[in-house]
Formats: sequence, structure tokens, C-alpha cells
Amino acid sequence: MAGQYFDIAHMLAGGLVLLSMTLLYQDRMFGLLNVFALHAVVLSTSVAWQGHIQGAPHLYITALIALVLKAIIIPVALRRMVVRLGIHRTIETVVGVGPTMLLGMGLVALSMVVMLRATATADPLAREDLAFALSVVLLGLLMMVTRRNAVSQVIGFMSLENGLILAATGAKGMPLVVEISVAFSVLIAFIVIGVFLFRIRERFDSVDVAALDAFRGERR
Amino acid sequence: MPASGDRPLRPRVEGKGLMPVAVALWGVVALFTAALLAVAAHRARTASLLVYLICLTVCLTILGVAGVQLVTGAGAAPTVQLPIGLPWIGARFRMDALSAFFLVVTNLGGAGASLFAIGYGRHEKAPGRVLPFYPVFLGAMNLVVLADDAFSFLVAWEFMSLSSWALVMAHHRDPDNRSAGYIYIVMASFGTLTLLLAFGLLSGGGGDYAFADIRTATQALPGLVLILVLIGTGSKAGLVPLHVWLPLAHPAAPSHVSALMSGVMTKVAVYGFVRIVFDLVGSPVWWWSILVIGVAGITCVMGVLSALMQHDLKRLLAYHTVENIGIIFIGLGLALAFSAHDMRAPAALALTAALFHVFNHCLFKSLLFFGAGAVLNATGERDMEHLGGLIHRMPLTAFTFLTGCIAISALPPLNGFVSEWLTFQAILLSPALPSWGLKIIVPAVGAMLALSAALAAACFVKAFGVTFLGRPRTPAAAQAHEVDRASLAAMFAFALICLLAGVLPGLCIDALAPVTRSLVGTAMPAQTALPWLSIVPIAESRSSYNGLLVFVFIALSTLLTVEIIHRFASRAVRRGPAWDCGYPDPSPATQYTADSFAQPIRRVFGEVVFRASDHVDMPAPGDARPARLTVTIRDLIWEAFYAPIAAFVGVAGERFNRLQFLTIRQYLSLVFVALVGLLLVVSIWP
Amino acid sequence: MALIRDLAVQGAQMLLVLVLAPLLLGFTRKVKGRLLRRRGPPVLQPYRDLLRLIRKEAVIADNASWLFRSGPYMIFAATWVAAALVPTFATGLTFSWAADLIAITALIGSARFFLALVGMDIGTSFGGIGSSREMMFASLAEPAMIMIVFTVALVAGSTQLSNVANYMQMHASLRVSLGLALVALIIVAVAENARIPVDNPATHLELTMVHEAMVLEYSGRHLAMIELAAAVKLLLYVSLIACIFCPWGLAPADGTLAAYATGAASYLVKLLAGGFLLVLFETSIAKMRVFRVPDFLGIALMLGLLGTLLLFVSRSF
Amino acid sequence: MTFLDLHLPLDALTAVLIIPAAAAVLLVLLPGYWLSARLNMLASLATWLVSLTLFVERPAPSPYLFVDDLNIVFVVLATFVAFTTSAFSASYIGHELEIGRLTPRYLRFYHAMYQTLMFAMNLGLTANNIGLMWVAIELATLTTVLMVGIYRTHEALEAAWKYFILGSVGIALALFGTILVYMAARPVLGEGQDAMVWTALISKAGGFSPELLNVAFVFLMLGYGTKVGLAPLHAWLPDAHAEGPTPISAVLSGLLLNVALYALLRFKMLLAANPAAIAPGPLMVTMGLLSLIFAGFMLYRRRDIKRMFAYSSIEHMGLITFAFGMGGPLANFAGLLHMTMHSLTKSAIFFAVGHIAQAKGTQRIADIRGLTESHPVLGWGLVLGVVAIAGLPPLGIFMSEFLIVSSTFARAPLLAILVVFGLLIAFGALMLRLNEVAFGEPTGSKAPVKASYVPLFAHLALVAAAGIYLPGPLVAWFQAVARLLG
Repeated sequence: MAGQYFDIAHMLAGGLVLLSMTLLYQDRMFGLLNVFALHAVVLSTSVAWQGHIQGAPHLYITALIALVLKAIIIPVALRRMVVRLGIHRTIETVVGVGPTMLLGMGLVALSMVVMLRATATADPLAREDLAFALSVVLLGLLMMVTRRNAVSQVIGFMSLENGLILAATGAKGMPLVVEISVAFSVLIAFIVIGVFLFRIRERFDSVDVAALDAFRGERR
Repeated sequence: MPASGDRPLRPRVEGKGLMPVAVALWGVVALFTAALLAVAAHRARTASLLVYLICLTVCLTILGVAGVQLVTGAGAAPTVQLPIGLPWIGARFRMDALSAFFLVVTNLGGAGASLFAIGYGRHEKAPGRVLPFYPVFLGAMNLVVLADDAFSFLVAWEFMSLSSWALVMAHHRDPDNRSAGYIYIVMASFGTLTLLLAFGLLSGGGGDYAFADIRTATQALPGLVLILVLIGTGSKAGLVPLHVWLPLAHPAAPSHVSALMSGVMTKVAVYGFVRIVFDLVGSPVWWWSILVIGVAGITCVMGVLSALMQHDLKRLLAYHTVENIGIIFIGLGLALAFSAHDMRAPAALALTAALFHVFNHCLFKSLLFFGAGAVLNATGERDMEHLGGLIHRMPLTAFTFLTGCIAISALPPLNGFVSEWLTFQAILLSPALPSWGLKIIVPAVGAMLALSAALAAACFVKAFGVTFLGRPRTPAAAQAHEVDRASLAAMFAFALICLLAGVLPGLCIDALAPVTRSLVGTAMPAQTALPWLSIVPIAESRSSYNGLLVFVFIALSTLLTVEIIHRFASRAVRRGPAWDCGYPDPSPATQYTADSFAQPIRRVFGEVVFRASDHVDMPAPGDARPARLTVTIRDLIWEAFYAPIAAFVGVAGERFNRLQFLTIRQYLSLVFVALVGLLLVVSIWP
Repeated sequence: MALIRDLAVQGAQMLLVLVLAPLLLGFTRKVKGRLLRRRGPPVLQPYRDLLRLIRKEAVIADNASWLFRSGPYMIFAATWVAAALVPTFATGLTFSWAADLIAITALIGSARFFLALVGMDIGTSFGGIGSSREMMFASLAEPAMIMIVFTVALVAGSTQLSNVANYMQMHASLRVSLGLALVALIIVAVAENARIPVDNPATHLELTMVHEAMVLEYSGRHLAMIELAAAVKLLLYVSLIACIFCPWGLAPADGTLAAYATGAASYLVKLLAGGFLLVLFETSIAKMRVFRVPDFLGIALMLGLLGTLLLFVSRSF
Repeated sequence: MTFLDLHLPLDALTAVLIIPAAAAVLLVLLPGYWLSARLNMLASLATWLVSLTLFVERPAPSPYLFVDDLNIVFVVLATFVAFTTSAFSASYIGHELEIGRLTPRYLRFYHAMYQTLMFAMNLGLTANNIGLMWVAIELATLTTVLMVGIYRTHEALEAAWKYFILGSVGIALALFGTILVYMAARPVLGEGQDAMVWTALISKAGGFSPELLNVAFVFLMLGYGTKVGLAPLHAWLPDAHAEGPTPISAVLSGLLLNVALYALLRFKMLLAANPAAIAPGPLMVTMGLLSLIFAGFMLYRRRDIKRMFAYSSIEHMGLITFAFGMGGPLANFAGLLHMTMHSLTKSAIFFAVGHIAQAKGTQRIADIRGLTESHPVLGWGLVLGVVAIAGLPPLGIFMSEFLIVSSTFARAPLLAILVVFGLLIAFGALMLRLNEVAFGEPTGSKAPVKASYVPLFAHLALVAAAGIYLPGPLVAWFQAVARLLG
């Protein structure tokens, strides 16, 4: 029984990593949004599963939040925005997709090494989970770093945060998980609103196209 | 770190002999109060008079107390511990022989400056920027000398720099003053930080910053300590190549402050060196002295040569401070060398020479700066090329200034000569030193000392001759007026003390005996016991000098000659136009200027030291425009040491500054890189 | 009683240098004249000049200051005292310990200091030339002199001239360092006394003169004082060389009258010899340009330094 | 302990949180600038007074809140600076209102946010649960983000945005670290609440898996280090300081950085309590030195006066982190002292700078000249502040720098020399700018500005007093905390 639990949880977590890689791979805006929605779905299932095996009902709330907010509302909102603001449908990358993928592999490997070394004592479920979570986090960060579009960066951040939720839920019996996920949802809402409010079309770097080069932290 | 509980930190007042240091501390308190008073009421007309009067009285009081302490030489000076400063140590103050001597120097200079300022300060345009800081400056210098733990010492030391910086910035509208102040404060805090490192070594990280603990502790790397201390105190005293701020900052301040900075503050720096190297570190090693003596010799020559190139009177004086600091450090270096080889008597001689020169230089340098201030006050000019003939308009100032010139040129019978003579005697004893490095370097430094003495004479012939003699070069100089009584009183007092110290050196040397005894274990033979008040460093068979007798000789023979000639020959005088080989020129522009006076020496030494070059632009025949001579002088030390640093900081600032203009994504990548890097470290950590 | 005699001897010494100085000057001029196939002025001419000058009224420029008028006396006094401290015919004079060799050098320095100052007092260009060049020479000659003093002092173990002279009398020996010192001292002496090749005491050709340029404005008794001071200075250097390098015949401290007599006689001989050699040197060499002088004096400085260095390295040099 | 019983039904600890929260609610409802400003001051004052009573009587630690020697120092300092800043902001914001830079609507928002920030910071400081602490610090970040952007200029919005993004990433990393700590603690403390309760953690830290703690500390260091403003995570800090309202700059430098630092210290203690873990010292020392030297060089090219002092904050935070990284009673003592002094001094400087910017109508250094002539009080106040921040005696920072450098040199000379190098670089830059700003021919308007000098000089007086005399109890306190920090 336990083995089965383990396999399913393991599979879900692994699937999350795989989807993160796919996010890195995506170069069309809508494709990106779809993959992210999937990402959220998988996350919520894994969270729910964790709630089931840990017998922690409050995790279902987290799962619900993840599902509703990240799998439905935000992708839709972003899609609207892309349409409304006429954002390029293609994603401009700093590093080409290929190298990014390689880098991602490297990151996954790194997180495996780090975590498996670190959690030699912890129970295997937690180990794998943490390792996967760390790789999701790193991949999310990598995405934020290597993508130029605001939207893709937002998505990068959200996938990063998915990793966090994964870790939090994977940590057996961790208190405050719900509160934390709520807090993060607020954070994400802020970001999305910010993107929407400040008409951030292309980049994070400036809140307005007009101000793109006028201001880089200090008047020249 | 000892917990603050285990030592009660209430002021210790038990034990006898506390009176002097207590009085000194109260004096400092009074000075600080005067500063507050000045802040409150610097606009009042009488504020200046009041503040300077307070300073004068306080200085005189401390002077008296310290003098008594020095002469009556109370052996073990007790420590006053106040519950301020570092909590588990408290602020400790102590007045042993060394402190007493330097207190005498400090407050003598302070009293003179205050007296001078009573008159001079009246003409201050921005009293609000001078009055509050002047007493603080005095108080801080006193505290440095009194401090008996590292923290209080450094606080007072840096506070001294800070207050003097404020005084340098007094006339802040002049951009030169601003840059001078900037360079000064940066150099000062550089020095303080090196001293801080030195104390870090001395106290050994345990937090035992009290001098008493440091003395008893065994020091790691005393050599490093010496180097750090040499840098730290040298940057304040003005050792080459750390002297660059000095000729900028000293002239920038109001003249009575310049006098304090040159005459007293540099001495406080010397005190720091002596206190740490001779008292706290102890047991010197021979190579230290090579370092010190070498630097000192170079400082001497560089200082006086640079002084010769100046035509700004106050800057010239400032450069001479550098030279005299060099002389003092030669003495200190010799003392180190001798005591490194446990040659007590010569060490005492060298140390006495150095300390005596400290005293003398305080006197005549203050005197000269007073004179410069008086000239500045009377003519509004610091540039000698615009002066001349002042001896007619301000004879008294001229007389005192002349006295100062003779004294600083080390000419008998004044005091400057005595201390240099003692230094020479110390050098003559040094062949006995076993180490070969010293055998080579000491005579060379002796030559440098002699050279700088001769050059100093030349420089002051120039200074006095161009400023006071000849014909006035500008209307300002022609309409100069004698200065007020207070200033004159200060100048005459110092001139008199110069003379006394010159003709009665024995007294001063004996007064220094307790200091040398406490530092190198012995003192020079008692001088006042000798017949005719002459001084004998080691033995009469070796050498002796009698300033009094020489003075009397010269005075008598002068009077005698005058008397005889006026009586038996003619005393008739006829005034006429100058002869000047037959074609006198009415224009005062034909006189020798400061630059032209220095030209021969510039040709001899300048090419090497300053890359000095004269370029004559001679118009073609028939061309009406005047011929022009342009002299270019380069400050190689600045170019070698400071310009590169400035350039480096500039470039580095530029490079780093790019980080201000990155995009958020790039900043994120910084975070990302940091994270991945650290994770890698953790993953490969054993 | 002894004190009185000592004072008497000291006084005699002071008078002696005062009296002999013009004589030496006259002698040198006479000899020079002879060497140049001239008859030359009478030996006593300097005395006559001085007396005449003293009697004349002094003409001084309108803008002369008190320093200008009192300067000559101070210069003379300083030089005179310095000369009086050099043992001429007897060592161990009462006041000989009042100032050692370094002090004597410094006294001469003081005299020069005032001379240079008064040169600038009137504010003529010639005065300036003279003063600045004089100080430039001095800035090299003085350290050279100090180095010579070091050498001698390190050999004799004292800076007191009397002791030096005694030491030289006791263990006279040929030493490298002393030889260097002698050469250096001669160079310094020539320079200090403004003799050829450094300066020409007999010229008033503007561009070449140094000493004369400074005293250009003087006349009457002031000029006399300065001339006399110059003469005394010359005498001082000759007797200095004599007392250090050929101290023979010097009467010891509290010597007999006979000893003093022999001392005086030998001193006179040394003086004449010194004067003759000086003139011989002068006539055999041409005056050099002003800016060659530093090199000339630099040699002296180097020699002195070398001597001192040798002695620092080993006492046996 | 009577005071509380008389006035407040609940214990001081909760009061410290309740007062700001209640005030925030009230301020949202309350219209009118004058009243809300006063209320703001009043609430801050009350909070401070209550926090003082924590010295006297210390409530027993609950699983959510607790007070110990360490965080009480932070709490009292924070509430005090919050109070003085609110006093300053009363006059400052008034002026902003007059010149129409802010509208009353925004003001209401501003004051509410101010108190929310206070609440968040006090919560973060007194939280006994590392998760709660994390939440509180995130809340503090969000509020400050909103206040930084309050002027609605391009620069302000961009600064706020930059702050927001970088801050969020930092927070995410911090959370991951927190989770890892929980994972490390779980085997020892069992599942659930306890494994996140600070007091429990520190007592059992010895048994945690060291490797996990190491990884956790990496994340925590980077996460909370972003808030502290350590290079290379500092990017948000200068802009946030420069573009927000000056009271917020003061609060940021004076308080928020400290709160983040406090979190860092907590976890450092945790690692220090576990002998097998990598010592956190080297990491903190490295980042501290990096920030110190980097900020020192950055100071040279600054054109905006507020941004310059923001960089000086980075420099000092680096120095403090370095001190704590070095560890040992002396260095820790120095670190605490330096932190306190820096909070007071830097906020004082921002008080002065705020009024100066209002008086001259610009923040460009190039347009501010000769302040000591045109505005003597402000000018000399600024001079005093800069002299203090540059570490000149007799002001407090000199003492801490003295202790840091001298104690380091005896143990690790090379590090001490690097520190001295950084200090000198920064010193040179600060003095250079001070020379231009405070002296020389005055430029710009000479019109006197309606300024509240009390907070400014109160802080400076405290700093000067501390430089000369540290009261015994305070010293004992710091020494106790220093031992606590190990």
C-alpha cells in the first residue's frame, strides 16, 4: 500500500518537473498558458493526494485554491490580457531553447544531488518530493531569468511557487500550509494585477513602454 | 570580553597625586563648555573675546599643572577611570612624565594661539565657523595626551582631526579650502584606521584596551605594529609620503589655527608614536630604526626643498613643519636604534634631542604662523610676491618673525640650534652601533640633516627677505599697519621663550630627564649642575655647548664695537637714493622675487626632485610683448602614490556603477547565479 | 688667579685674531701682486682702508631699515666670536668649551644669514642676486662642513677643537679620512671666503659677483665692519685648518709663557704659509661660472660624507 | 506589573500587535490629514511605551508569540524609530500635501499602511513560529511596496515594481528554506506545530540533520538576505529608498532591514546550535564584505542624495552582517551596537534629507550646495549625521567600528584589512559628497522650510550620547544577547 502511495505521489511530482521543462520549451504564448494550467492541475492533484495519504483534510483547501486560481482564473485572465494588450504571441528568449533545456537538466541534476545528499535520514517519500520540488523551483527561476516577456516571467514565478507548494505539502504534517498558500495566492494576484494595471506589455523592466529607456534606476 | 559587572566603573578619586590629571580633565570640560557657549552666542560681539579668554586661562592652568608635574616628577602617576567610553574599560586618563611634557607643549602652544587670537579673531569674517570648534580642538588634543586606554586615545585622536577639519572648512567658499579639507579628513581617518589595526594587534582581540593591560600583554608581530603606527602617526605628523594633506590644510585654516595645527597637532602625533612604540610595545628591534630614520631623513630634505619652491608664506611654513617632523623622527629613530642595542645613555641623548626639538618647533613654528597671520591680517596677502618692505610698516612683527626665522634655521644662540646640535651629537655616537645597515644609513641621514638645516636657512632668508625687506610690491603691502597688542604680546612672548630655551637649554634638558628615564631607562647627565650653565651630552671631553655664553659674547662684542666706533670714529649718517651699481630702478618689480631667489637652488636640486624646468619665452627683436619665464614644478610624490589611487577608485566606481542600470531580469539572474553557486558549494561540501 | 690668567689668554686670543686678520688679507694681496709680476699694495693697506672707512660718514639708502644699519655689527660680532673660539696659539682656552666645532660652523652660518638678509634690504636686484647665490653656495658648503666636522670628530672622539688639536698632537698619523676631510675643508674655505674660483673679491663685474653684490649698498663704517668680518673669516678658516691638521707648537692649557710664545710664533708661520698657499692656488686657477660652483662644492660634500662613512665602517680609516 | 493591568486588559506582547492593527483599521476610516497624522503618532507612541514594559515583565512564550533577550532589543528599537518617524512624517507629509504631491485619499491610505507595516514588523519580530515570521515579513514587504509606489510617478512605480518582484522571489526562497528547516526538525520534534516553534527548535537543534540545515540556510540566507539588501541581492533597495516618501525611506533603512536581519540571526543561531552543520559564519562574512566594498564604490557615482544614503545603508548592513558572521562576544556586541546606531543615525539622516529635498525642491546632489549657509540647522544636522554614519567619533558608530575592526584584526588580519579598505572607500565618497552639499556657495532657494527638527536631533543626540556613554543595563543586555548569539 505504502509503495503504491509512494509511486503515485512520486509520479505526480515527477510530472510536475516534466511540465516545468515543457514550460521552458514552449515558445508560443498560448501554448505556455495551457501548459501552465496543466501544471496547476497536476499540482492540485498531487496536493490532494498528499492530503489523502497524510490524512490532512486542510490540504484539500490548498488543492482547491491551486485548481481554481491557477488552473482557471489566472490563465484565463492572462489570455484576455494577451489579447487585449496585443502582446506578441511569440516568446523572446535570452538564451535559445536548446541551451535553456540543457541548463534545466543541469538544475534538475543539481537539485537531486543536493536533496538526496541532504535528506539521507528523512523518509523516502519526503526525499523524492523535496528533490522534485527544488527542481521545480529552480526551473521556475530559470524561466524568469531566461524569458523576456512579462507574461512568461509571471508564469515562471508561478511555477516556482507551485514548487514551493509541492514542497510544503510534501513536508508531512507541516502546519500553516494553507495560510502560506493563501498568502502566495495574494502575492500572485498582486503580480497579475500589476502586470495588468501598469500595462506591462513586453518586459518586467519598465512599467511603461514610454519609460523603457528613460529610467534605469537613476537619471543619467 | 570582561563582563561590565566585574569592575565598578565609578570615577576613582582615591589615592594621592590625582590632582593634576583631575585639573586637566576639568580644563577640558571647561573647553567643551566654551564650545557650547560659542555655538549659542557666536553672533555676540564679545563672544570671540570671551571664548579665547577662556581657552587662554584653561591652557595656562593645565600648562602650570603639567609643568609642576613634570618638574616635581611624581613617579607612579595614578589613573582616573571615568564610567564613559568603552563600558567594560571606562575612559582612563593618566598624567605620567611623557603626558606631562606633551601637555606642556600642547598648552603652551594653545595659550599662545589663544592670546594671539584674542586680537586676530576679531577680524574673523565667519566667527560661527571658528569659535565653536577652536576650544573643542584644544580639548581633543589635551585628551589624546591624557588618554590611558586605546579607545579613549583613538576617540580623542579622531575627534581632534574632526574638529580641525571643521576649522579648515571655516572659509569654505574657497574651493581650494574645500578640497584641502577633503584630502585632510580622508588622510586623517586613514591614519586612524591604521592605528586602530595597530591597537587591534596590541590588545589581542580580547578587548583589553587599557594601556596598562597592553603593556603587560605579550604582543604578536611587534614589527607590524611599528609599521602600522609609523603610518598612522606619520600621516598625522606629515612624514613623507603621507604629508600631502599638510601643506594644503594647515594654510587653509585661520592663522591661529594653522599655528595650532603645525605647532601642536603634529606634536600630538609625535606623542602617539612615542607612547606606542617606546612605552606600549617596548623592546625595539634594530631594523625598526632603519625604517624610521630612513623615512625621517627623506622627510627632512623633501620638506625643506618643497618649502623653497613655495611663494605662499603659510604654505612655506607648513612645508617646514614637514621638515622639522623629519628632524624629530631622526632623533626618535636614533633613540630606537640605541635602545635596541641597549645603549642607554645615547638613547637618552637622542630621545632628549627629539623631544627638545618638539618643544622648540612648537614655539617657533607657532611664532612664525602668528607672524604670517599678522601679515595676512595687515595686507590681506599670503603670497610673498605681493609683499615686501613690511619691516618699515610693522617693525615689531618683523622683529619677532626674524627671531622665529633664526630659531628655525638652527642658528645659535636660539633654541632651534640646540636641539639640532644634540641630534648631531647623537649621530656622532652611532658608529658604536653594531648593525651594518645603521652604519651605512646614519651618516647619510646626518648629511641629509645638515643639508636640510642649510637649506632651511636659505629658505628663511627668502621668506623674511622677500616679505619684510626690500620695497613693497603692492599697494596693500605699502599700506600695511602694525597688528594689535594681543597678537604682538603673543609673538613677543614666544620670541622670548625661544631665546630663553636657546640660552638656558640645560633647564629644558633636565626637565626632560624623567621622561627619558621612564622610556629608555636612563637620562642625560644633570645639566644645571654644570658650571656656567653649559650643556654636556655625554662628557665634557667629547662636546659641550653654552648658549648663554655665546649669546653674551655676541651681544657684548656687538655693543663694544658699536660703542667704540660711534665714540672714536664717526656716527654721521646721510640718507640718499640707493646706489645699485649706478643705475637704480624706481620700480619695485625689479627686486628679486621669491621664485627668482629660489632659482639657483631650483637649478641645483629641483631638476631631480621636482622635474622643475624654467622655460623662457623671449619675443623676437622688435616684438613689443614682454618676455615671459614660466617655471613648472611637478609633485612626484602625488603622481607616484596618490594619483593612481584616485584613478583606481574612479575606474572601479565607474565599473561597479554599471550594476545600477541593469534590468530586473538581470538582477534576478544575479540572484539565480548566487543560488546555484551556493547550492553547488553545498553539494560538493565534504 | 688662574681664572684671571685664563681670561687674559682668552682676551689675547680675541685681540690677536682681530689684529692679524687684516694683516693676512694684506699679505695675500701683496703675494698675489708679486706672483702676478706686480708690486702689489703694501701689506698694511687693509688697516689703512679700514680706518679710512670707519672715519667716513655712512651713506645709506632712503629705504634702509634698522636691520640694514645693525646688520654689519652683528655679522662682525658673530664672525669674531667664532674666530675667537678657534685655538690659534694655545688650546684649552677658558671659553673653548663654550662652543664646539659644530657651533662654530653654525656661528658662521648666522653671520652669513644676516649678510644675506641685509643684501635684500634695499630691494635692489643686485642684492637679490648676491643673497640667493650666497645661500645656494652655503646650502652645499654647510653640510660639507658638518661632514668634515663629523670626520674629524669621529677620529678625535670629540667635537671640541682644543681636544681635537690635542688628540692630533698626541697621535698624529696619516689617515685616509683625514686626507679627504682636508681637501674638503680647503674647498669649503675657498668657497666660504668668496675666493677664486668661486668668487672674485676684487671685481665689481655684476654678473660674476656674489659677496660684493650683497654689500653693494654699504659705505663708511658699515662697510668697514663687513670687510673686517670677511678678513676675520678668512683668518678663521686658515687657523682652523692649521689647528686641526697641523696643530704643532700649540701651547697646551695653562702652559708657560714660553709655550705661549712658541705657540704664537708657530701660529704666525702657519698663517703666512696658509695665506701663501691660498694665493698660489688662486693664481693658478681661473674663476668658474656660478652654476659650476655647486659641482665644486658637491665634491667637498661627497668627500666629507665619504670620510664619515669610512669611519662609521671602521675606526681604523 | 501594574501599568498594563490598569490600562490594558491584555498582556504587553499582544498589545504591541493589537495597537497598530487597530490603528490601521481606524486610519482607513478616518478622513482628514491633521487628525490621522496625530493618531498615527499617538498609536506609534503607545506601541513604543507598551514595548518598553516588556523589559519589566515578560509574558510566557506561546506557540505563536514570544519575547526573549534578542528580539526585545529589536522590538523596542523598531517601535521607537517608528514613533519618531511618524512625528517626522507628520510635518513632511503636510508639506507634500501643500505642494499637491499627495492627495488626501492617498494620505489616508498612507497612514493606514504605515500602521499595518508596524503591525507586520512587530509580528515578524515577536513571532515564535518560523512560518508566522515568514508570513509577517511578506506582509511587511507588500505594504512597503505599496508605499514606495505611492507617488505614482514612473520612477516610483518602477521602483515599487522592482522591489516587488525581487522581494517576491526572495520571499519564495525564504519559504523553501523554512520548509527545509521543518523537514530537518520533524524527525526530532515530531510532526505538526512544534517542529516550527522557535523555542522548541533551538532547544533541540543539536539533533537535526546537518546537511538539511546547510541547504536550508543557503535558501534562508538568500531569501532574507534579499530583504537585508546584501549584494548581489540589493538591487531593489536604492530605488525603493530614493523614490518612496522619505518617512518610508527612513523606516526601510531603520527598521525593515533590521527585521530581515533578525530573521537571519535567528537561523544563524539555529545552525550554530548544531555542531555538525557548516558554520554560517563564512557565508555571512563573505556576503557582508561583498556588500560593504561594493556599496562603498557605488557611493561615488550617486547623483540622487536619497539613493546615496540608501547605498550607505547597504554598506552598513554589510558591516553588521560581517560582524555577526565573525561571531564571538565582542563582534556580536559590536554588531548589535552598530545595528542600533545605524538605525538611529540613518533615519535621522533621512529626516534631514527629506526636509532638505523639500527646501531645495530637488533630490539631485548637483543642485544642492552650501546647505550650512542657506539652511544652517538642517545643514549642520546633515553634517552631524554624515559624520556619524561615516564613523567619526564621538558618535556611536565609531565605537562599534572600533570594536569590529580591532577584534577582527586579532583573529583574521586579512579580513580586517578588507573591512578597513571598504570603510575608507565609503568614507571618502560620503565626505566628498558632504563637502559639495553642505559647503561652498549656496544654490537653490534659501527660503526656510517648515521642518520638525525634534526627531532629527533627538536621534543624533542619542547617537552622540551612546558614543560617549553606554548605560550599564544596556551594555549588560547587549552582552547577554551577544553570548546568546554565540
